[in-house]
Amino acid sequence: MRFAVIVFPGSNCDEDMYHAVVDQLGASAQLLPHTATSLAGFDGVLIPGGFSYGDYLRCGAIARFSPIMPAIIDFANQGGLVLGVCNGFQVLTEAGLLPGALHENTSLEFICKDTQLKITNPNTRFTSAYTTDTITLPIAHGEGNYYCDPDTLAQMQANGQIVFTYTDNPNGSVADIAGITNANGNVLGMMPHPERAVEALLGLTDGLGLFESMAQATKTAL
Amino acid sequence: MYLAKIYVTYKPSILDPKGESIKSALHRLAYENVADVTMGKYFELKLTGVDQDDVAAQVKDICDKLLVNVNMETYRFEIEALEAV
Amino acid sequence: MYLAKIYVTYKPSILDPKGESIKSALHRLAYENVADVTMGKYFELKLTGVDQDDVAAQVKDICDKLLVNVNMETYRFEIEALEAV
Amino acid sequence: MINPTKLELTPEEIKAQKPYLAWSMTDSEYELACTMLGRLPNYTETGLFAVMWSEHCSYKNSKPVLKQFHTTGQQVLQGPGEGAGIVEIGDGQAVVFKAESHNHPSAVEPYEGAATGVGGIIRDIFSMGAQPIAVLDSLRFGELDNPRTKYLMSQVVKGIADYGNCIGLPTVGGETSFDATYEGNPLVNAMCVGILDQKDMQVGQAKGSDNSIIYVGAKTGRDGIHGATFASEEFSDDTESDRSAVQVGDPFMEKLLMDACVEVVRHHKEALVGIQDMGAAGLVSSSAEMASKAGTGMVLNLDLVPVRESGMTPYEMMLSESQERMLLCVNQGYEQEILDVFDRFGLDAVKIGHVTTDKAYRLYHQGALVCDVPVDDLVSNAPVYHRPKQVPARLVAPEPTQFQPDVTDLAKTFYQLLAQPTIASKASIYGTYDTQVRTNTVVKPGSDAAVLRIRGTKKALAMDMDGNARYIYLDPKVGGAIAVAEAARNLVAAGAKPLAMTDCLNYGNPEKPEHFYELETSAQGMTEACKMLDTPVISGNVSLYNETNGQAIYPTPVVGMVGLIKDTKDIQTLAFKAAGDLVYLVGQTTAGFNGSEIQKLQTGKISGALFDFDLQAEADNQAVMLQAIQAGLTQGVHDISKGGLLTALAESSFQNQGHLGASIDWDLDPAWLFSESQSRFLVTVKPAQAGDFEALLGTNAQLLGKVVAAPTLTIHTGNATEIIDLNQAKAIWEDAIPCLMK
Ligand SMILES: Nc1ncnc2c1ncn2[C@@H]1O[C@H](COP(=O)(O)OP(=O)(O)O)[C@@H](O)[C@H]1O
Ligand SMILES: [Mg+2]
Repeated sequence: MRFAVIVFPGSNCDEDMYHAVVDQLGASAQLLPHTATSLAGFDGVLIPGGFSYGDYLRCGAIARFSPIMPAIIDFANQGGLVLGVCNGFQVLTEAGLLPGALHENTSLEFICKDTQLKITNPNTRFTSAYTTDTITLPIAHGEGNYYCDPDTLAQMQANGQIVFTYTDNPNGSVADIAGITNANGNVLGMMPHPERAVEALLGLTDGLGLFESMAQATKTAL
Repeated sequence: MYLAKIYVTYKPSILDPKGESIKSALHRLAYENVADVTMGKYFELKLTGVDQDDVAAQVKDICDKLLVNVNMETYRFEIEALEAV
Repeated sequence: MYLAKIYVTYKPSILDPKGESIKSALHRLAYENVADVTMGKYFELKLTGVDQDDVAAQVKDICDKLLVNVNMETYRFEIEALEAV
Repeated sequence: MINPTKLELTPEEIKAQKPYLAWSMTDSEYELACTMLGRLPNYTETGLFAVMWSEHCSYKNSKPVLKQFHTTGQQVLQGPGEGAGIVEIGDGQAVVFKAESHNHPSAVEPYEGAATGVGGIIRDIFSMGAQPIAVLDSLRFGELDNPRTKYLMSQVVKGIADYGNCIGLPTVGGETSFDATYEGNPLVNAMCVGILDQKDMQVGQAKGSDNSIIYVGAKTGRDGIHGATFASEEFSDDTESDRSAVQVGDPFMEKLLMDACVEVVRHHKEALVGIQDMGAAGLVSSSAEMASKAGTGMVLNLDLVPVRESGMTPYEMMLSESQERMLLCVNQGYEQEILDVFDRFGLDAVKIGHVTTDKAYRLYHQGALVCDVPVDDLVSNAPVYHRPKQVPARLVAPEPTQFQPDVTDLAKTFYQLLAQPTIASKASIYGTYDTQVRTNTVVKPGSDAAVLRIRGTKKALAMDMDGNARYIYLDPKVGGAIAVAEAARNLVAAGAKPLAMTDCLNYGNPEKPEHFYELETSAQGMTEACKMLDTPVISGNVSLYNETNGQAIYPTPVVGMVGLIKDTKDIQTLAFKAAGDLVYLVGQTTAGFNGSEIQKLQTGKISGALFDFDLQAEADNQAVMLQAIQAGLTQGVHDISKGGLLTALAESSFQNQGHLGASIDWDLDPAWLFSESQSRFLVTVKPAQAGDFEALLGTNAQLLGKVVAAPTLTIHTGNATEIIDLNQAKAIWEDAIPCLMK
């Protein structure tokens, strides 16, 4: 399995993502700059957290126009696995690959803590490897308050697109949403950080299942 | 050169946590007569164009593409011609 | 009830990283004719008052005390009377 | 020859009208500059002298004090004098760290002041060639009983959070305390820690005739002009209007700058001669220091400096404190290679001058020579003052007896203590900091010290910032020693061997003899502890003139320390781990109440002679505890500090969702549960290892009781049993600061 980890100016979880899949999962990965225009040779795309372009306008709004984005959109449209975490989730919504939008936490504060999540759809290409239905992952964001209109929400619910929900909603998200997929189920956006939860030394390991699921789904050798 | 003033606010259906928190701060400061606060973004762009209509078309495009997230936000703008300096 | 529209922008000498990053994004999007971008805040307040002058005085006070960081920002506002609903 | 820009005062007018007084340059300093030059300096030159000779840049008042510091040791690769100090940690690696204050800017504009404080200290670290790995912050505010202080605190914390979170460095530790003395003058000290391979070590020097000086990063604006002088002044109500000194931070720009500089250092060694950040007094300070340290001169063409505003004068360009800028010295012929790196990151990089051999500092602007001074006169020949000192009245004959707390209701007193903001949980502060980005953080805020593993090795680094100013206020010398000892003790509690320290020396006006006494005497105390604990000072920062309307803060040295954990298996936290574990107290408890939290709680102030402190016992206890930890004999270790043993017990139970409590026997005076006597640890040990632990610790460890599977602290005193409800205690402790902030 070969991942592309996209690096936008201001991405700051890119190396964490890289280490998670390379050191802990044993997959191969490459840090791919935002100026790249092709994803040839990759089995999955990881869009990491951070503050792309400072997030000065809106989170993810400027990154969406990076040279790499058309390739990511193509990759997704052809069914390739795309994971966006935190700022990556925001980029995916801004790019229209996922419905809805993310705005400021109701507390108006950045929140960094461990959160408990319910895996509301265990049958996705991102969750199939999990054997439990609740996991703990850290969050670290100021704008993770997910919003979509009621119709979209109903549609997502009907489609099983809501993959993770918070058991104790920290940020005001609609329907406690922590992570969603597109209708096809090959693009996942989530605010919690699975790449921060892959090593016992650092406290949590519940993120591993997500990357393992992705590896299984592509059915390519690690 | 033209000056575009762009006002971006949340759609009414979206809870505006900043506006809410400012309202309650104002109430604590004894401005209980403030019934409603919304907080949005305000952009000023200086740009060139063939004429006012051309600039307006550009600004609309810029808003839809970049400045505004139409899932959550609405906007309006005004354009004025700047005198050459 | 009155509606106050308040525009807050950085003082000209203050670094505005937001405006800069939006400007360069617009340039990358081929809007090279955009010469300058500033990003500020826009507030709408609904409040009561004896008359327009009273409301203006209140709004000025609210800006100085809460909405505006007078170290770095300047503001202007407009007030309009709302029809009773 | 020297052509002053229009509208500026002529040299003669400067002499007559003395504008330099407003820049905190004295008449005698002005005259010294005239003598050095053999002529009257022009406007630009006068401004450069004024800022370079400010306390902030020249350390003219504090140099004699800093000289006394203990700064050497086998582990030290780079001591004070560069952007940051460097300490060896084995395997060809080194740790780089420094702390810096941003008190004055934060008092005026707390959000940007704190943010740019963090930005500045991060640049110091990567200017040494290191990859920054973590940030810490030490904060002091007035009592949280007025809106201004609440505003200051919320904005300072937001400024630190936003900058660190955006640039992608974890803010992993620090301290926050509250005393009325800081009301008009909050302290915002930040520390950054980085790692490098020793082969990548850099210095801020401009060597080699005709080598190029390259300006990198943000454009120069008028922000923060005279910020350095401003930091060397007392506050009075009218400096409130002195707001041009406020800079705005751009963490996104700094992220790019950091990544680009680290790449230049690692992969373009043959091109790079020296690198330094533009901090206080921006371009003049960085360039003049780079030349002076290298024994060279420099010529800069100011027309090439990237500017954000039009019509900037040389004076404004040189003194601007616009953030996120670096200055590089690059070997002739390698310029393009370096420019290309920065271009890839989308950063401005421009050659603005070159190195000369004549030790002159020359600036050209619009074709005219606007400054021509010997560079050493700006830097190394700055005046040094040996200030007179005098023992402050309060220290002449302090009340010798220790305050005796009233603890007729132990539980009630304890609940009150837990609600004191200095004791209460700081989670509402550090909960807004990204503590994990870069995925190295093993121990997050909430324990004694933060711990970060070093990826690819078994090693880890422990780090903290500490300094209890109340003790220094009561006894500068002993208090100074305790500040160092406590910082080291926190590292030992995390399982680390303390390596070295950095400091921020926050004091009042040194021209007042009492304050100079406090500065000098506390530095002596710190030095004694540094020697005893083998923790030399490798970097630091001085912030004087912390006064509002003539009223100084407590003398507040803050110690930042880093320790090495050889093997991640040795990492300790303060949490209780399992019911049945034995609870030990290591170190002697005495009546340590003057300067304590309980004295402040019960009398509203601190007073009297500070309690005794035995540096040798401190060193012995730290050494033996480290041995016990490395031998695998401990389950949890906690330093006992503010609030005493009872607070420490509660903090250890609050961890694991408060499932675990303790039951202990206490034969001494119950009030002594609140004693802050030093050199003590609270330790938990598995029953099976108790024998080995006791054999190693001897009589220095006292068995108190054991960890229990209930949310209570049960304390059996001579004739009574007190029960603390930990659920209630925890709620008080957690809610105290959020409630006060509302
Ligand atoms: N401003 C702050 N920033 C980050 N962490 C903080 C801050 N203030 C306190 N902490 C953290 O809270 C915990 C308790 O702090 P403190 O009571 O000062 O501990 P100690 O007295 O043992 O040094 C520590 O882990 C410390 O790092
Ligand atoms: Mg401690």
